[in-house]
Amino acid sequence: MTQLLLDVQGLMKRFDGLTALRWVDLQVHEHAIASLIGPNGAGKTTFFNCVTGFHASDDGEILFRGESLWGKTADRVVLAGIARTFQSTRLFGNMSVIEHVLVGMHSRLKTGVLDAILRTPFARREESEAAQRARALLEFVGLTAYEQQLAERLPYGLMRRVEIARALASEPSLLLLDEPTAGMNPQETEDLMRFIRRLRDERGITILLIEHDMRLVMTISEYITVLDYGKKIAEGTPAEIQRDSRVIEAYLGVMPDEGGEFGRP
Amino acid sequence: MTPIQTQEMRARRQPASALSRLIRNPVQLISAIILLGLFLVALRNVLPLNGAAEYQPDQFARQLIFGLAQGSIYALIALGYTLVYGILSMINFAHGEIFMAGAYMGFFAITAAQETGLLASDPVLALFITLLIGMLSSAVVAVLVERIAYRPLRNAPRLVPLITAIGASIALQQIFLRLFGASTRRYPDVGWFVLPNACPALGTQGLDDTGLCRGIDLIGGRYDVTVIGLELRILPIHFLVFALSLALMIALWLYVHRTKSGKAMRAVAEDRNTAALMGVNVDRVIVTTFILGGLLAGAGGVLYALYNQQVSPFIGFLPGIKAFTAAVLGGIGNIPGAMFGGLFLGVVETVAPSMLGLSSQLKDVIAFGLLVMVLIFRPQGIFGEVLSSKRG
Amino acid sequence: MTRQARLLWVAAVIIFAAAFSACGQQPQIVPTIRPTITPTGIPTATPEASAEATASARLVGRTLLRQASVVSQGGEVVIGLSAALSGEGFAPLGIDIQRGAQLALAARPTVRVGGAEFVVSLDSQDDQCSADGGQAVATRFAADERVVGIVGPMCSSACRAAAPIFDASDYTTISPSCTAADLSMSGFTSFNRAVVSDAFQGVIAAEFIFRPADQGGLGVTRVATIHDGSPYGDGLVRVMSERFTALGGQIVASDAITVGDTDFRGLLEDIAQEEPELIYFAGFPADAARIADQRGDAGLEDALFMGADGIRTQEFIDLAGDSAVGAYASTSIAADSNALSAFLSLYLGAYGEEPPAPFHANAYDATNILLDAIEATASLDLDGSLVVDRDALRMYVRNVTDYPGLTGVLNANGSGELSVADIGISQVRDNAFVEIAIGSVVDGSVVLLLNEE
Amino acid sequence: MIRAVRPALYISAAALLLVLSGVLVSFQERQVVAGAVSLNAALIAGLVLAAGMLTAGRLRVRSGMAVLQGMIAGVIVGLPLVLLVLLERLIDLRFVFANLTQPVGATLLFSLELVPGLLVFFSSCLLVGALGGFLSSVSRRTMRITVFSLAATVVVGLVADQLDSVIAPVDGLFIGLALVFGYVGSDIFGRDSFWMRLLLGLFNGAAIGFVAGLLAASGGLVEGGGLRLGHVPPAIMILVPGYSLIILPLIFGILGALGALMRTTPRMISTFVHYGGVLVVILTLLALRRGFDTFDAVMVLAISAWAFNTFPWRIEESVRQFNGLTVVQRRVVRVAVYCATLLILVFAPAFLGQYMTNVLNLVGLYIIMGIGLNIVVGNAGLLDLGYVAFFAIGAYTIGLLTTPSILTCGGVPPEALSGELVLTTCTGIMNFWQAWIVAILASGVGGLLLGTPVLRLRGDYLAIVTLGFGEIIRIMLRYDDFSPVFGAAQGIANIPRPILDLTTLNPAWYFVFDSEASMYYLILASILVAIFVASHLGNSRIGRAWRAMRADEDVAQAMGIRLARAKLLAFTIGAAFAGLGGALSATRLFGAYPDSFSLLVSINVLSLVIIGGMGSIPGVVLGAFILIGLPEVLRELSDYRLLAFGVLLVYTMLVRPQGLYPVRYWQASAQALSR
Repeated sequence: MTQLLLDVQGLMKRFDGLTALRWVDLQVHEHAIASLIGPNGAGKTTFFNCVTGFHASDDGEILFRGESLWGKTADRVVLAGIARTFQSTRLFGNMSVIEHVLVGMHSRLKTGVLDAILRTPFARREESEAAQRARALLEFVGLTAYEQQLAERLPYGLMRRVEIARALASEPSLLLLDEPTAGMNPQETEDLMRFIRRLRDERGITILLIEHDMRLVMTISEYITVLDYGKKIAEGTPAEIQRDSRVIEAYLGVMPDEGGEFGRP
Repeated sequence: MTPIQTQEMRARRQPASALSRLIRNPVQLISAIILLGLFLVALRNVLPLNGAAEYQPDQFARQLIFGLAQGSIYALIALGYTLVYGILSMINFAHGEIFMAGAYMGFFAITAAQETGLLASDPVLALFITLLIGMLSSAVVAVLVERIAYRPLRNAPRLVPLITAIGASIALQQIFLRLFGASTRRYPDVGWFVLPNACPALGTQGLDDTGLCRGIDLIGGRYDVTVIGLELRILPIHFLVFALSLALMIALWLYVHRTKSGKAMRAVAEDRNTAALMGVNVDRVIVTTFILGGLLAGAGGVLYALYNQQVSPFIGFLPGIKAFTAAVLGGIGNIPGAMFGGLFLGVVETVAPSMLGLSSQLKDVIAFGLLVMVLIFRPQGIFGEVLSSKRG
Repeated sequence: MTRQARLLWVAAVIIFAAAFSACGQQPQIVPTIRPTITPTGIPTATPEASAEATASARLVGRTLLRQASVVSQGGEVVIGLSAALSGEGFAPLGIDIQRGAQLALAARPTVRVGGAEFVVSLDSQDDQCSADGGQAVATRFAADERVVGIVGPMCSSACRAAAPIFDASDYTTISPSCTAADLSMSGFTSFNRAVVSDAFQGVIAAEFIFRPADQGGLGVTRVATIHDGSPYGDGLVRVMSERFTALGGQIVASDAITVGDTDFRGLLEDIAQEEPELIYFAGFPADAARIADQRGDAGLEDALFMGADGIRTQEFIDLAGDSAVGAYASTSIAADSNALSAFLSLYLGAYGEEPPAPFHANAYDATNILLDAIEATASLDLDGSLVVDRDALRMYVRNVTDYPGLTGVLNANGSGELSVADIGISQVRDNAFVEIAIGSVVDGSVVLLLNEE
Repeated sequence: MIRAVRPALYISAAALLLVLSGVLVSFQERQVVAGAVSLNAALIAGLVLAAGMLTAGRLRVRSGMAVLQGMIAGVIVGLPLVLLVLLERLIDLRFVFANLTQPVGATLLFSLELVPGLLVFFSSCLLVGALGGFLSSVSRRTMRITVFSLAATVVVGLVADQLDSVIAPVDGLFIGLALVFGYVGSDIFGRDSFWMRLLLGLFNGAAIGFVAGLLAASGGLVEGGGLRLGHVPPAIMILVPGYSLIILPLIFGILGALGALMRTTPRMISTFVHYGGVLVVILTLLALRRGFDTFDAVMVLAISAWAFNTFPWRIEESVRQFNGLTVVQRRVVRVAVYCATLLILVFAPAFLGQYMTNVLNLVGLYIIMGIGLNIVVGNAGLLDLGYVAFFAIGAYTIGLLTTPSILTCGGVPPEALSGELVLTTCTGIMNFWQAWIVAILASGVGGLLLGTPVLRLRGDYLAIVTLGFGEIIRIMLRYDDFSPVFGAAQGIANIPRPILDLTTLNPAWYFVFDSEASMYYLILASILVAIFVASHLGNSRIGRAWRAMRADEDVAQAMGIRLARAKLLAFTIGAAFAGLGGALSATRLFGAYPDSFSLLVSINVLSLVIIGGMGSIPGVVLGAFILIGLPEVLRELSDYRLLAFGVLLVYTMLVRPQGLYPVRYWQASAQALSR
């Protein structure tokens, strides 16, 4: 088994009374493409928020390459090497596409206040390097043509890609994608699947995916974890998950009886 | 498949103790020290060390009454802030000016009553009409401000409606200044006599300038009374102001919690879009909220003018800011909280300078200091519930 | 960018800044003479003190060049007027001063110098009673060669900000209403005032309050002072308190209000603890009326109430209602000579209303003194144009003696004071201010003359 | 129908407010065109015209109907005013509307009797309304030209008495001659080659310059000299009298060259020269006529109509051409524009005279503060209503360090020391430059301290708490018990002007900044430094972090931006700029007085940042000129400045939230250029 990248043990999150996450364990291995699935409101996005420091988790341990991230705010988590996208694309209203990517690189750049004011040679060099890297990334996601355009005015599919490019800009080793294919047509979903594979193969990035498109999940992920009402009800390879009765029950609701007219999938 | 561990096996992580949280957060630490220092100074003044205490109990009692009166006026304005914030999660900066509009229109009403002799013949009716006109004009101004300045910006980014509110507040103040002039105007003296049979007990104080006693003058009367050993100076208008603002607050609370449109208002406060899906006419609810806020601010304006007897286009600004502080103190969005916040701020503002032996120039410093302290220790205010990020 | 390189950058910037500032001139000492009023004596700025002050003023402004105002033949001699003509709170005061100057010029439209006659015109500018406004108007006049002298500025903050600019171009200004005590002691060469300084008004008020009833005073020993936080209010209270404690009286409480606040009951309650016999308030009518009215609520209804020239207006009486009865106010206009009453009827005829503020006569005197000074010091040039040597004009105004002005016989004290030392004390009786006494400074001590009832 | 008439209703309400506020009384004697049009007439006519145009414009009807629509709009605005005049006869309005010092009738009815006056007034409303309606039906271009030239004439009429001494007639004459000769000369001879045309233009211009030099040397221009043509001393005479025969040909040579290149050079330069020429002609006209009567009005109307005719076309083309340039060319153009503006700014005080320089100084101070607040509000999105607190810290630090005070006299309050003692004990007094650096650092630290408690607050909470801090500091400065330190209500007086003593390098170099022009250069230098720092920060990684934080705080944090540090940085730098401005303001006013640090200053600066365009530095500069400069020049309007601010704030947010000079345009071009 390859080396363990992300190790979440007993994650607990309560919103005054409602327990969103109850003792969730999840392990993701280096260079793996894992998925996190479950019906709506199962706590998938909450899990992402706790891992990336958006919400402070109440209990449990989050180890990333052995180093604990518990209690760290979002800006430290991204420094450690975890980047994420959002369920509904949250882009910056007043910024162009390339600026989004440059902001994404913020944690990797070092220009200080004085360097910026005096535009020291260091600052200028770093700025041009950053611009080059940003253009390379846009090339990679295929947004070169839209570089100077206001990001929020782009069509929905392209906005998704801006968000991914922005996440990649911080050179993460683990990328958390929150329902990237929401609102995409089959052709776009197909492109995204290839794109995710290229991310893992060419750039060696580990992917953790939240997705409802079962076809995409089953074909692309190597390991799947299923959440329901904040509890982990199953985990394993796509094949095992498809056969797991609890998963079906969670998704399709309780079976009326053994031989009911629905029958086995 | 790793076995799913049972919950109980885990060792629970204890939440950090309040004290350690305090130490780690420097801002809270410093403000805690300042508060402690002030408390000690106050204690030194109150306790009768060598001889009489610096700060006599009857002085405290009298200032408490002044503070409650001023506080109930702040409360009436604060209710307007809380209502609007609850619905639009936006501070209606122009609310101070809406308060002033009520006071000013009340002035025209009461002077007209004086001219037509109604004030002399039937003061109670004249006062009632003044209050009504004050409340109605404030409501009209509030609706106009909402219609022109706020409605088009309903879903603009957070900063935009706030800046329009500041603009509306300045514009309103200046329009009144240009129309009605900057000179301060005075409410005529009016007497509202009740309980004539209390005359003998009042003795000489009950006699007005004509020498006869017509009972307790609720508006202009000043009576020296010793209560449980404290000689106090009672102004019935204090209790009138306090009682009326309490009554209006309760009426508002009943309206919001017991009526159908009150329920609609709470729904819109919870989530505007979902409420719209449930068939609530959001625009009408928002307009009603502004009307209610305006009515209360207008009442506050007229009471303020009866109590302080002076009105000018500039009286709206400072009480407006103080009332916001009160609303935040009580817990923004919470009606009893606004009432409590208003009274609390009124009392502290009046009592603290003399209790701490400071000059009353620092009255406003104490008011704003209080606001900062609350936001540092309990951003959701004393009665408020935790502000979820959506509405925070 | 390695760490050291960045530190290098920071060091370079700091060295540059230090070097740049080090080469700045050694600090030139400007001895600001705060209004150090000797406890016993009257604040007389002795001539030699003013010489030393002028020397320091020179350090502040450029060395005084010999400058002159030149008015070509047939042109107009311009007298500048700097007063607050807008801003509702101050407009009545400014317009009243403008009318005083206009009436003076109506009576004397021209200036006769060496046989030639020149029409005099008034250029009124609005200084908004603020430091910024005062300075803007000062630079406007300094840039206009035809302006000979200036009546104004109106408020103490404007006077203080504009004075250095008028000094630099060697102008002469006579203010009808800047009463802040330290203005004539800060070494300004251009500043004069035809109004009684607060230094006098405060002292005479203190004497009037302290002296026993039989000597024309109120016989009060316990006084509480309140001011409204303006330079005028703060300065006046300071002078009065100093003199009152020197006389043996006791300032039992001294506090201040913030303008714009309306509820002073907490403050008055605090003061009530000290049981003062009189409340002395230095500020403007609206706040004065609130204090007078609310003092009853705090149990001080039997305490007397006294203000200064700021509150001596009908607005105070209207706003305070019946709690204004018996209130005292000191004011600069004392001499009720027939010239003054003739002027007042002229005023009523020209503008159809009573003067809304007390400074019209001072403006009238200031304008006339400027006209006298021009006629005394100006000369005709070869081509018939009028040349006014500003330095000579300034010296003339600084040495005016026994000038029969509306506000009394005016004498200059050499450092800017150009006013009679009489202060009128009036009291509110049946809805109007009635003058009940006149206090004047006679060689150092205060003489109180009671008007017969 | 109602929807179409709504603009007319709004305008009619505005007209009623205007009349009832007594503004017409104070405007009555203010003549726009001497003898013919008073400011009242211009205002009312303008309102009715606008009502006519808006109503008819909405309905998009043929000209016949449009004129009718215009009339209806005229009625809607005129009728209530007529009723008001009649009402006035019945009851005394003065009690309610205190500002009506004169009856409304006197101002509106062109001093005619009641009935004829009302008829004349009402018919003129109809007429102007009809004109408005007609204008809206005619082509958009002609409508825009007429409206703009009418507005330009009114503005020039209002400002005429201040502009008549900007350019001496002789200067205007020579500049015009140089341009015309350059244009005509090169057109006739050097038609073909660019260099030939340039040379000829240069030569013609230089010839004109030489003639001007001779004239200056001949003393004809001295006061009273024959050729003076007016009372303003011509600049020709002032500029370096000794070398006039060399300098003047050079200057006019350049002008000649510009004239020559009018046709061939890129549209931008020719547009600049084109409108520069128009401005010079108008200023010369004003200087010659020294007054503004009907003849001048017609002249200015004609000139502005001609200028506006080609205005949109020229601007579009120059923008198109600008975008077509290569990167290098763009950089050259940008540098050229910067140098040209710098040149104009450096020579401005010589032309404008002391009063206008004083106004520019005030505008300059507000620009510095605007740039600072722009970082806090425009970039970082932190609505700071207590900005005046840092302005006050800067002013009082200068006050305390450059005059005898408790800090510089070793803890002894200066009152206690008699005259001579002050000189000996107060050794701590610094010169302006040292104190300036301390002032900037002190206000920066102030920004840090006041920023820390408010880090977690958002939007409206932040606004109120910063407003509270501003008030707390203002009250502390005025507080009696602090009078030995801050001088309580008196503030700190006798703050000396800066002195630059370079006598060590060259005995002659001893500059005292006591004149308005010297302060102007000091303020100009500070503005350039401020722009340098703010634009570099804005365009750097930190600037992007701020803008991200303003757009969406949570996502910004997810990008690795430490919110606390970024916010504190914005607060500190913004405060440092305010301190820099405060120090300059204190030394400019010779003192720091508590009254000049009221909430009004914070609102002024906030308005010019927001109306100028949040996040854009040119927006701040433009905002400062309009919101601070204009009311200073039109002094009788300064009373309505606050009303204008309030209404403008609401209007900007409703109609143009990105502001007058939006950051989008500026940043995009800046980025494009910087590559």
